[in-house]
Order: sequence, then structure tokens, then C-alpha cells
Amino acid sequence: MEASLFRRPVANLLSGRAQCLLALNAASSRHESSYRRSKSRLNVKPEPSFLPSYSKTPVQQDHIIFNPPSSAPSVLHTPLKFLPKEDKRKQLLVATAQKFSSSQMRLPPPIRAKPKVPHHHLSDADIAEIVKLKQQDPDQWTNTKLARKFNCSSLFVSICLTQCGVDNAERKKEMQEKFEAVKARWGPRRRKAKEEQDRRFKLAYRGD
Amino acid sequence: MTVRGLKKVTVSQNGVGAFILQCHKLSFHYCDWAGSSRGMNSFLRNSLQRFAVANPQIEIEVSPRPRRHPVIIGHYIGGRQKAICVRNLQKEQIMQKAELLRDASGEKLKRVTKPVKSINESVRGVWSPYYGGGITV
Amino acid sequence: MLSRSLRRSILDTRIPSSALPPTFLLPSRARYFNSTPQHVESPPDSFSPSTPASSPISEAPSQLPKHTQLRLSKIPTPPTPPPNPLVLSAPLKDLLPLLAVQPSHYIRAHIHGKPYLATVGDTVRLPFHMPGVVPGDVLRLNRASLLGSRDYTLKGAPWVDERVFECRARVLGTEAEPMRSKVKTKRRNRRVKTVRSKHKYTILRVSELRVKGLEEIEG
Amino acid sequence: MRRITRLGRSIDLLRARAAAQTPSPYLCSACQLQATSFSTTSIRAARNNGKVPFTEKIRQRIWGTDKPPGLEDPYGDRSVFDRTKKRAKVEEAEEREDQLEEAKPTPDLSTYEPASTWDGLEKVGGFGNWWKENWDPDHQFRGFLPAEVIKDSDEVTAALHRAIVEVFALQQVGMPPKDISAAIPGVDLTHEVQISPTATGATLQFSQKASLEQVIQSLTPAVDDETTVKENPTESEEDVAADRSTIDPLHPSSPEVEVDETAEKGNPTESEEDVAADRSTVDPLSGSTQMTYGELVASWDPSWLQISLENPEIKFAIVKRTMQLTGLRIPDAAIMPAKTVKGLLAHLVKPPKPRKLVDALQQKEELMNIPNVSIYAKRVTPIDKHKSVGRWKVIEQRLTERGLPVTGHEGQSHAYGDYR
Amino acid sequence: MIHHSSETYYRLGKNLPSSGNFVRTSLSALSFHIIAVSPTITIPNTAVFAFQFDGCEYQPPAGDQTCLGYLACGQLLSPRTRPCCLWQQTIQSPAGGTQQSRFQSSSAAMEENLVFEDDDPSASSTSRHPSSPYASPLTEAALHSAKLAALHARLALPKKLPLQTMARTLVDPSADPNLRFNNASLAQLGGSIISFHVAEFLLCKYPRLPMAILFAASGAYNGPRTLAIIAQEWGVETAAYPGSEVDPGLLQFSKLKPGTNLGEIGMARKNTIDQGVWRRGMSSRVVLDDEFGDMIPQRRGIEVDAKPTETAYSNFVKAVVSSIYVHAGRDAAKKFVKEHILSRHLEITQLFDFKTPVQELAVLCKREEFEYPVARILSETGRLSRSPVFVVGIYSGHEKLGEGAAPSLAEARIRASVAALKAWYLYSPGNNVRVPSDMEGANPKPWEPVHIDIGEIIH
Repeated sequence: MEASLFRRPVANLLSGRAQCLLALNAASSRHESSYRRSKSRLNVKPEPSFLPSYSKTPVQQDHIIFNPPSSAPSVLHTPLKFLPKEDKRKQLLVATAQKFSSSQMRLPPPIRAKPKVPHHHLSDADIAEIVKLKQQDPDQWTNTKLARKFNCSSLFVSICLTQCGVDNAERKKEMQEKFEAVKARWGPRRRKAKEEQDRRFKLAYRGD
Repeated sequence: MTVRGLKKVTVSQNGVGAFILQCHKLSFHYCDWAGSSRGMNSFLRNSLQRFAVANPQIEIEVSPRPRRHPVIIGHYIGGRQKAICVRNLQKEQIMQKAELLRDASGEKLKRVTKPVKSINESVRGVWSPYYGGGITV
Repeated sequence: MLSRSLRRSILDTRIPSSALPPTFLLPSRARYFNSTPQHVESPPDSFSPSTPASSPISEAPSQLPKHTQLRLSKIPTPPTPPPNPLVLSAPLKDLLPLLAVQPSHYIRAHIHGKPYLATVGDTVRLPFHMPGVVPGDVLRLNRASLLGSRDYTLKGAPWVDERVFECRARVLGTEAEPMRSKVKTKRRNRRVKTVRSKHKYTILRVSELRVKGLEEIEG
Repeated sequence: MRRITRLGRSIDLLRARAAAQTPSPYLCSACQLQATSFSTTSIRAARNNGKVPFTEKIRQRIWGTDKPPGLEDPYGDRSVFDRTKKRAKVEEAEEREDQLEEAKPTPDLSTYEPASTWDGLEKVGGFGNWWKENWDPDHQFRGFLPAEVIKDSDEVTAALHRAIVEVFALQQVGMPPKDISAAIPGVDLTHEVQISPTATGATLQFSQKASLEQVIQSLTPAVDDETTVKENPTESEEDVAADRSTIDPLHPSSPEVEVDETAEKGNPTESEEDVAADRSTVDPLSGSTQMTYGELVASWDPSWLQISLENPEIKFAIVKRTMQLTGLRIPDAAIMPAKTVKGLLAHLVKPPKPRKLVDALQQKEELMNIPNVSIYAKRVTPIDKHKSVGRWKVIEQRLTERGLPVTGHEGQSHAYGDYR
Repeated sequence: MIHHSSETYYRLGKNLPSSGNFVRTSLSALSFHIIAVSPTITIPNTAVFAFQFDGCEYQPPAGDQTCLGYLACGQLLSPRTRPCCLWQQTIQSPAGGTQQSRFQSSSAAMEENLVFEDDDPSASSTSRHPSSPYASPLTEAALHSAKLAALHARLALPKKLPLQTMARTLVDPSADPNLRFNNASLAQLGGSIISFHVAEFLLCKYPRLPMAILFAASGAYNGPRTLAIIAQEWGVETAAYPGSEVDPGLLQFSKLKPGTNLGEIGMARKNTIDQGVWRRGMSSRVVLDDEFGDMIPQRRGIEVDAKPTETAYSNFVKAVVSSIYVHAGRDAAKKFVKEHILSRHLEITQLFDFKTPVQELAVLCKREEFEYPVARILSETGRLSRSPVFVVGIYSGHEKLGEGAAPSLAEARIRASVAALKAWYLYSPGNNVRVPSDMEGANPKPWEPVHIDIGEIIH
């Protein structure tokens, strides 16, 4: 699976788009001694589907080819699932999608973001237990520990605690202070990296 | 309120909807006395009317400028100006100059290597090596 | 060929009012607004709203040598009578709606044989100074070798039939590039010759690009 | 010119001798020179009385004969003006005649006694009475056109109107229109005559101020009115003759003075004055004394401009009379294309050539009516620009409350910004 | 779960008496159009509809549901003659007489309660400079202004629209407080017309836009900044100081003193926060704020005090639209808005800023009864390197909803779900959608109702 994931782009690179690599080389190489040569190296062949199409004999009349681009999908193309029922284009698009998409391809592997924890398996007694432990020794029983103990998500633990009126304001505050102290120890490169990451995430939320 | 709207401003595409000529004012300066503005005077006498009727969207200002060479100054919507000195020119040449000023966009002349300029995002997207090629029908 | 098609575009009146550029920007009114009398080619009587003015690609005068076409273009050619409606091949018939419903399109239009890949709202700087046009004129580009959307591409052989799409461009004006001066010298010779060149270029903006529907093409 | 100088030079050699030889007392010195230089008669005459010219003597000496061969007077042909050969032929012929006459017996001169006085002798030469005719102060030359040319356009129009009225008046009474300008132009009687064009020419509506008879009478010169009466005895002419006894139009009289100053009030030009110089008792202006020429022209029905000038006789007469009245010369190029009075008038009254371009532009109505054109008579100063954007009043206020001069030169701030 | 599913009541057009505010129901799209511009009229606004200049006809828009229909009645022409100043005489054409009359018509209702500033010059002393006789140029001056005529031709305005009206659209209330000479009422109407057309365009083109994005988009199309840019692209310049000697082709308003803090005038939300008026949530913005979801500035002072250039420009554009509406009819106004405002370029995909896209997408899928969205790795490279690239797609069942590439799996997942949400929100029924006002044309095709979405996602 992983291997296939690796193979795919590499295969693309090697198979169809040699000229693009060529272009990259030309762009990166500094040994072109004249503008003309670098230009001539840089003008790559057009994408093969745009060349006049030959099926044994050149096609004599106008024709439409289906050549989806090798680029990230655009958000302006609504997925078929999102098309409303009354949309007139829906059945047309669905039909063509079935025609073009190879049917029943295996789905790529999902992201294992975090180990999966069972849902809705704790009883009220367990929740009361969680709250009690927390109130007994908040420093010893952190949310993560509780979560590990009861095999649930720390989010669930925090929800339980907040719902049951345990206020962890000062806990939050001191954790924040600790984090600030850690941040103060960061060197310039890590700080830069973190700032860039924040910026990237901000852009990610905007989607551009 | 899970999604927030960002403030933006639409960009003009002059000519896609309405078309606004970029030259909004032409001022013709002449001199009554000097010989270098003879052609200019004959232009103003004979050809100016035709020009003004043909270009109603240009404000035309005719004013003397004694003891100076005749000048046509084009004022453009960007706020820029273009001035052409038309001394010792015949009225046909001056008409050509006026049309040059009318057709100009007011921008500074730049050397353009790519013929097509676009602000739209690419129709087929930006190529990236992570996506497969197309399926040919 | 180009300028012939220009004439045709200027005389083109078979424009649905929805796709119609604003009346004051149609060629006639554009003339009326900003044209200097030295180039008024299109006679107003040829704007009779009845005569449709697009011609089949087959009769495009590609056989004529260019200079004769240019000379022809001096006189506005009257709109040719409507040909029999275009018959589309079966694959074209069922793929064209798919091409049409995609959100954005591009065209590879040819002007004087040179291709320009453009979408709506792009500015095209022609490599020459187009005679006889004034800012605000609307030209109809009817020579396209490619018309595409994101997933589909309509390829002409060699030209896409001009009844399938509608592409209009508006003349924005004339621009020049900064003057180039080249110093020419010869060996063992003190004479220095400086050659100056400053060319004018016409600027267009693609104002409309529309892939027609099937019923519009065949009806 | 050059020939004269050469002539002078060739003359100089012979001058003393020639002057000495044949003095003609009736010629001025210049004429003497010419005469002597050109005529070889004196030489021939000298040969007659045995004198041989110098060159002949030399040749005779050379050749030793009395008839030397070759060219006689070898220097004679050098001169362009040398006509000695022809003259010589003539002289020889004369000589032969003389010799024949001498051969005849001479008449006796016994009865001849020379005259002691010039009485009875015929007078030869002189200028006749040319001096008398030309240089006498009492025969002054008067040209056909008046000395002073009328400039005012309304006045010229009035003069053309008058000419037309008079010509058609002549045509009515059947007199040939060509002797329109026989009479010296007198007072203008035709101010209130209305002209209306017809197919053939025009019809005149005379007022009681100026009747047809008075117009005709003002046109006929005083000298040959009998002849005119004789040749066409219309009753109008008769009663013209009748009242001519009572009123003499050419006789100046008292009311001219006040008429003059009204004329001064109206339109003071020299022509007006010399028209006023011979005013008659019958004063057509008395009604319309307050009338300027402008009002006068306005008072006429403009249809008179449509009178056609196809008839060349009428046209000639009108043009002649107009030239006589106004003093304007009308070239053929203007006469030929003028088919109606309007065309003629268009040539007579021309708008003055504008001195500045602004005047020229403001004469073009259609240019001034284009809404997007603004034409300034003066240079657009920075102050004008401030005014057009409304900043000037603020600047002015600030300057004044600081007590500074508003413009460089005081008190002229209002002189700026006169637009259009 | 479903927000405003029954009725979303929100407002386009300023939150002022005569603004068009419409109800968006799922019954019919046409219905909201009819309710759209039926404003309630207050007295001062009638001055605009009532004017007629001598020689230019007033054409009531065919079959209009707007106020104009009944405002056209009961108007009368009240000429006011005022001796003009010397400068004015000099610029008059020779045809112009020594006495100039400034024709204005006014509804009978206004006659008694309106004060002419000519009758007592002290009335408008607030804006008028002492040295200029009137606060704004005379209407006759409009006929001789080359700038104005050129502007009229440049915008290709119909011949029915006279130059006097153009001149009036250029006079801001801060220049001439007299309601019958400034463009306040014109701008009032024009703003409603523009926002109506923009709103129906946006609602028909992108029926699923959430309110925040709808506010942002309409602000991008006809917000004051955009309108100011449009006016500047028309080549309209501002007069340095208003007055009667100013060229009528210049935009006249009294400018702010240099150094004025725009926050004091501007309709920024933050200063309301400073004032303690703490409102958040779309509903309050819908109900209480202006068409762009921004705070409406409290009326500190009257209309006549100075205002930023942006506002004056935008009022001018609105006034132009409404003058076209009044003189040339509804279709002309619609065409004008289409060509000058709707034809501009906007990257609507870049207006979004999500907070919790992953959860929102999950909620959406739950609401629409899709399968739970799962993030799957489409391809990746350099997982162990310094700069890896992960391409993650969000799948609901077998269908890919969105896709995103990023150097970390979490970010890629966020990007993918943002893409999926945008794809949902930016659904468009077609390239050339018909808007309800197309039905007002001559013999239109029968109307098929546009897609009305049940509302945005909240959780």
C-alpha cells in the first residue's frame, strides 16, 4: 500500500512528464551561456493530449476529449454528493462519472490520527469516579491519566469535569505559565518554525 | 458562527462589462503668434470639431499658451498625464497625435514579453506531480 | 482571414440579447461613440437585425493568400446567408453539454495565425497594430483551435466550428513599447549608426466566452 | 536699359561735335543728344557741303583712291544702333533726286522776301491745348468710383438696395438700365422702397416719400433731359419735366444742416457726408431721420435678397451702380457666380477676418455647441485651476485675513477667470 | 441543527426607512423579489422622485412595485429665480439670460416644511463658504460643463438622463444641505437598487452561501470601498471645497480635516465594543446592521458634517444608478448595475475563514445524511524527511468530497475538509443563472424556481 503510494508520483514523473523534469533541470541549471539556449531548453512540449490527436489517421472533425488535469481539484467543481436533488445536471454528471471512473476501486488508507477509543461505554458510576478522583488529587490525576485509566478520550474527560462543575481555572493558568516558560526557552529556529506552522494553519483554515 | 467572511474588494475588468476610455481629458494649447503652432491652429480650426464629435467621452479643453510651443496633454484615469509637443506639425500629424493620446492607456510604456495577462485562476489548475494523468476516451 | 472575420464580427448581429454586450458597446454604437471618420467601415444599413451573420467554417477564405484577404477586408463583407444548421457527430453531441456545464472555460483563439490561450477577462496584447479599430470596438474571435474546460477539451481540426462557441473581445486601446535603439558599427570604421524602433500594439480584452447549448446550435 | 547706357557711351565720343553741328533750338538737351546720336543726317549734310568724314579721309588716304573698296566706315557695324546703311541708302536716293532737281532749272526767287513777323506763318509742333484741358484747376478729373470706399456692411447693403431699386425703376419706365450711372449719385430716395422679387425681375412698392418719378428724375442727368423727354415721351417724364421747373434737386438748401447731424447721429461716414453735400429740398430721410442703416436694412423685407440676376443687362447695371455708390471694386470672379442679390451681397459684405484663433473658433457655432469642448479665451492660470476646484476662495480668504496681497499685483484678482 | 430553516429574515439596503429589506423564504424566489424593493417612504426622500427638469421627461418605470409609482403623482414644478453672481454670468453662454432660474420640483408635502437656503442665506451657512453665493453650482452651469458632459458620455448614460440630474448626483449633502439640490435621496434609492441586484445575483449564483460570506461578498461587490474605487475608475475627481463656482463635473463634499480619526466616523464594530455595546452572532447583524453586516454609525450630528472621501464617492455612484432608474427606467438601471458592478472580478473562494472545518464537515454530513467523512491519504512523499508532503482526501463513503496537500497530516486534513466545505457552500446551479428580475423583461421564459438552501451549518 505504502509502496504503491510512493510509486505513483514517481511513476508519473518518469512516465508521462519527462519534459517537465527537463524543464526543471533547465530552470535550475546555470550553465546556459545564452538567453536563446535557456529559452529553447525551457520551452517544453505541450501536454500530449493537446497535440493534434492521431488514432492511426488524424481526426478529420471537431471532437472532445476527456483529459482531467494533473492538478489539485478545484472547489468550484461540486462533488456529485453535494449536488441537490433538483439539479438538472445531476443525472448527466453521475452517468458520465460512472462511465469514466473505474468502478469499485479500493479506497486509499485512512489517517490514523489517534488510537481509537470506544464511545459511550462509561456508566454514570465511572463518571462519578472520574470526578471524585479529580477532586481528590487534581495534580496527580490529569485528564490524560484519567482517560488512560477509563479508556476514553481526554476530551470526554474534560467534558465530564466541566459538566460536573469542577473548575480547573487555576490549573489551566499554571499550565499556561509552564508553557510560556517552555516557549521562553525556545531557540530562534524552533520559534521561527512554530510561527511558520501557526501561519500555515491560519492559511489552512482559509483554504488558500 | 463557524465561518467568518473576509473583507475583499472586486477588481475591475474594464471592457468585460462596460468600457471606460482611459483618456478622460485632452487639453490643446496653442499660441496665436508663434509660427510653430500654425499647424495646431489649423487643426483647431478645421479638425477639432470632427474629433470632439467622434469622442464625446473625452473632455476637450482649448486654451492659448502664449510664447510657447503647441502641446497636447492627455489626462488619464490613473491620474497620469501624457504630453506631446506638436510644434511645426501639420494638422493631419496633429490628428494622429491626438488619436495616439486617446488610444493610450496612460500607463508607463513597458516591454511586454507575454502576450496574455490574466487575473483569473487557472482553468485546469496548477500542475503538481501528485495527480495522475488524464484518461483518454 | 482574421480581418475578414473581424468584419464579420463587426457586422455580426445574431447575438442573443442575453449574451449581448451593452448596446452602446456593440460595434455600431461603439463606432457611434468613438470612431474617427477616417475609419468608419461598417455601413449602418448592414445592421439590419434580421440577417444572421456567422458563416460556416468551410467557406472561411483560408485558400486566399493573405494580402488578397486584407484587401478584401477593406470593404466590409456583407453577412453571409445562414448555412444549414450544424450537425454534430454523436460523441460531440453527448460530450458538449458536459463541456458546457463546467464552471470555467478557456479558448485558444488564433489571430493572424498566432494562438492566444485566454479566458474571460484576460488582456491580449497583439503583436501588431490593428488597423481600423478604435477603443471600445467589439471583435468576434471565430478562429479557435481549442476550447476547453477543466476536464474536457474540444479540439478542432484544424479549427473549432465557430457556431459552437461565442467569443468576443473588446479593443482596449493601443500601446507602444519603450523605444529600442541598437547601435550598429562596422570594423575599422568610425561610423556608428543607431537604429531606433518603437512599435505599436493593439490591446484586446476577452469580454465574452460562451459554449452554446445543443438546442441553440441546432435550432 | 543696358542699351541706353551703351548708347550713352557711344554718344559721348561724338557729343561735342554733334551738339555743335546741328543745334535744334526746339529740343531740350536730352532730346538733342538723342537726335544727334541717332541721326546721321548731319553727317550726310556735311558730306553734301564737301566735308568728308574722318574715317573716309583715312580710307581714301590708305587706298589712294576716291572710292576706297571694302566696308566704308569699318566701325559703323560695331554699334548696334548703327543704322547708317539704311540711312545711307535713303540719303543716296535723296541725293539722286537732288541731283535731278539740281539738273532742273531752279525757280527764280525774285518774288521771295523773308517774313519779318511770324504772323501768317504756320505753327508747327507744341502741345495744343492739352495743358489747358488737364492742368487747369477748373477741370478736375473725377473717376467713376468715389474716392472714399464704404466699409460699413449695412451701408453697403443699403447702397446695393438703392442700386437695385433704381435699376428696376429704370426698367419700369422703359429706359435702358445701362445709363443708370449717367447721373452723379444724389440723395438716396429709395430708403422706403420695398422690393419683392417676381418671375421676371422685381416689383417696387414706392412710398409717398419717394415716388417713381422722383427716383427716375434723380437718375436722369440734368443736361440731356430734353433728349430723354424727346426720345421717350412718357407722361411721367412730362410731369417730371413739369416739376423739374419748380424743384431743382441739385440745388442745396437749408434743411440739409439738421439732416446732416441726424446723419451724423445715424451713421457718420464720409460717403454719408458727401451724399449730404447735395441734399435736395425733397428730403426722403425726413421721416426716418432717427433711422440708422442697420434699422433701415432690417426694415426691408428680406425677400429682396432673392432677386435673380440672371438677366446680364440688369446684373451689369446693378453691379455698375453699386460700384459707383460704394466705391468697392467687384471682380469678375465675384460677379460671375452671383446668381441672386444674396450672392452679390455675400461678396460685398464680408465678416472681418478674426485676429485671434478664439474669435475664429467662436464664430463656429457647431463647435461651440459640442458639450464636451471648453474653449478659453485666455491662458488657464493656476488661479483658474484653483477656482474651478473651488480652492481659490479659501486661499483668498486666508491671504486676506493675513493681510497678504491676494495676487502679485493688487486689485486684479477679478481679472482672472473670464471663461468663454 | 438547522439554522433559520423556517425563515431567515435579513436586510439588504441600509437600515433606513426607505431601504429595501426582503424576506427569504423557501416558497418562491419571486416572492422575495416582490417584497424586495417596496420601501416605506419618508417625506424628505420624495424630493428626488419629484423632480423634473424643463424639457426632460420623467418616465415612470414600467410596472414598478417601487415607491416611484405613487410618488410621481402630486408633484409640481416650483421655479426659483435667483440673481446670479457675476462669475456665473461670465460662464453663461450668450444665450443665457441675466436672470437664472433654478428649477426644482417638490412634492406638495414638502412645500411648507422646507426652507430654501436662498431665501435666508444664513440657513446653509454651515457648509457654504461666505464668498460663494450658493452652496452648490446652479443647474444652468451643468449645461456648460465639459467635464460633466464627458462623464455623461463616458458612462454611456441614456439621453433621457439630463445633465442637471448628473450635476445633482455630484453634490453631497455635506456640500449643499438643501434636500432638493443634493444627492441624499438619490443615493438612498440607488443604494437599495444596487444592493437588490447584487443580492439576487449572489443568491441565485451561490444559493448555499452562509450569511457571513454573503455579507462579505455583497460588501465586496457594492461596499463603500468598492463603489469609491468604481467612481474613481470613472474618472470622477473631487472638488477641493464646495461652492457655486466649482465645475459641476466635480464631486462636491466637505472633506475631513486632516488628522481626523476615521474610527470616529467609520462604522467599525470595534468602537462599538469600546462603547460596551457587545453584540455578536449573525442574527443580530442581520437584524440590526447594514447590508454588509457592519455597524451603522450612530447619528452624531446631522448629514451635513464632513465625511470621508470614500463615503462621498459611494453616495455618488448610488445616486447615478437611481437617477438612471428615475429617468430611463428599471431595465436601464439593471443593465448599468450589471455592467459596472456585477461584471467585476471577485475570487469568491477566498472569502472563507473557517474555525473548526473538520467538525463542521462532520455536522454537515450528518445533516445531509451522508456517510461520516473520513480522511484518507491519497499520496505522500518524504514522510521522514524535513519537508514531507501529504495529500489527504476526505471521503464520505466512496465519494471524495475534498482534497488537500500539506506538510503535516493534520494540516492536510484541515485543508481537505476546508475544500469540502467550500465545495458545499460554493455550489452554483450554472454559469448563467436567471435572476428573478429577468422576469420583468419582455415575454420572458417561464420561471423555474431557483434552488433555495435550507441554511448554513451550525453546531
